[in-house]
Amino acid sequence: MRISVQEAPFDLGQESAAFAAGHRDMGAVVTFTGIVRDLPEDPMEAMEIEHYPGMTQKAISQIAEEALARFSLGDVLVIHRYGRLVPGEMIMMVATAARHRSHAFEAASFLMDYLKSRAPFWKREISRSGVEWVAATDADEDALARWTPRAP
Amino acid sequence: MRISVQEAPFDLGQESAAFAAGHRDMGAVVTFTGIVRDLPEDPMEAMEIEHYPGMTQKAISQIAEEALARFSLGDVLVIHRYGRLVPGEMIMMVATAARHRSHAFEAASFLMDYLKSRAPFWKREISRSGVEWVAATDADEDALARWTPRAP
Amino acid sequence: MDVLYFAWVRERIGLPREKVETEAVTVRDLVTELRAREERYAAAFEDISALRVALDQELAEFDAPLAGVREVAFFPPMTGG
Amino acid sequence: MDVLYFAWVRERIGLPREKVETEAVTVRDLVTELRAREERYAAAFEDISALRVALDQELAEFDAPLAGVREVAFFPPMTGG
Repeated sequence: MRISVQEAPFDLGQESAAFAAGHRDMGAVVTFTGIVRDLPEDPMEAMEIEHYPGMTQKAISQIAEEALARFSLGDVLVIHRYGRLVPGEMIMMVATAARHRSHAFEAASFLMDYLKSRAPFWKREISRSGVEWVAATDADEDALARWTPRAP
Repeated sequence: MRISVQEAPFDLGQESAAFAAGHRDMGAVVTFTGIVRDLPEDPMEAMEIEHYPGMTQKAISQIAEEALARFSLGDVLVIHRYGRLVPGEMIMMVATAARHRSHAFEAASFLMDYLKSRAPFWKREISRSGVEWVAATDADEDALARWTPRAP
Repeated sequence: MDVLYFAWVRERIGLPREKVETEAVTVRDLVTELRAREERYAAAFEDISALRVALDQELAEFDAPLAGVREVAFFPPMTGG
Repeated sequence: MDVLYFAWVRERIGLPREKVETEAVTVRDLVTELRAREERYAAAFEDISALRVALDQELAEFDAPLAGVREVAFFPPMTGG
């Protein structure tokens, strides 16, 4: 399990290849990458991501541990950036390795749902007309409802 | 949409990075990679993948077109190898780009379920004790049942 | 018409493809003809529920008509991905 | 105890963290005290349902007790990923 909270960009290609190569005993590797959308009509000039330094690493580790406990996984990788990002830049990635594809898919989806609403990051969009905090959506909160509590 | 049926290895890192970089207008990129498991206790020496050359490209294209029609996707990539592979080698990958993560995840999962049971590939495992065709499982067939027909 | 065999169907029959002259109306009729040929065909087509068929490179049912079809392929359930 | 503010809570209050001396029993009591301080606190804590709280860097409920807590953080719902 590797968790990295960092300001610097990461190399998706290198990270994906290294993660998969490190898990030759697993048949399935899933990655998710979140990107600052670069839309021609979009007035957004940059995205700024604030986080809670003392809590971020710990919160993500808890989410990753929960994924390892829920699914049959070989490993988990989470990289999440903070600071100023321009459109087209990668915000974050997760990778999961499992013997069976359904576990790798579900675990990656689980990680994303929890990172979205339970990891202490806050995004704001900077455009010529001003600065606006990205609002959490009901859909993001609802996504967590899929993951019913595990049986004890 | 790019479909490649090839004997040569592919570079997961390069393919993932190029695919994501080519879709800066999409917020979410999911990849799945299938790997020949490399287990110390496994007597398998190699996996041989046979396919139906005249049909393979066409069948995968139809599956990819169906994914594009069902989900809100920016793009789809499928690479699938055939021939002789040794443990640890990558068999295939898919990548999906979408504005919303749920579409990218679902489309990648859909592609995998259909590639598994509807693309004309047949795997056999070669070990010291002999050669055995990999059997399709009920679970693979059942996985297709999740994808109910689209409303007309 | 061209008849193609893949995976263990190919192995049991002992060849990857052959030309077949037939008046069979459906795939099922063709299977009945082939099965009657020789033991190796009977072995390959023993359990039709374990087989899949493609007509001109599209998956089809065993009840599908053969009229106009140029290429028939028989194989076990696919194991891609 | 240290009280931290993030995102628009930080902006409304105008500072990222401060020391607070309090006898508040629960988070909710602390919010009531802060709200009474100044207009900018009242604005930040206007709608508690739009806020989240962490006690010693763990998410908590507004009814949670503050006994033994060294760090309280207030922020809007997270938008990671």
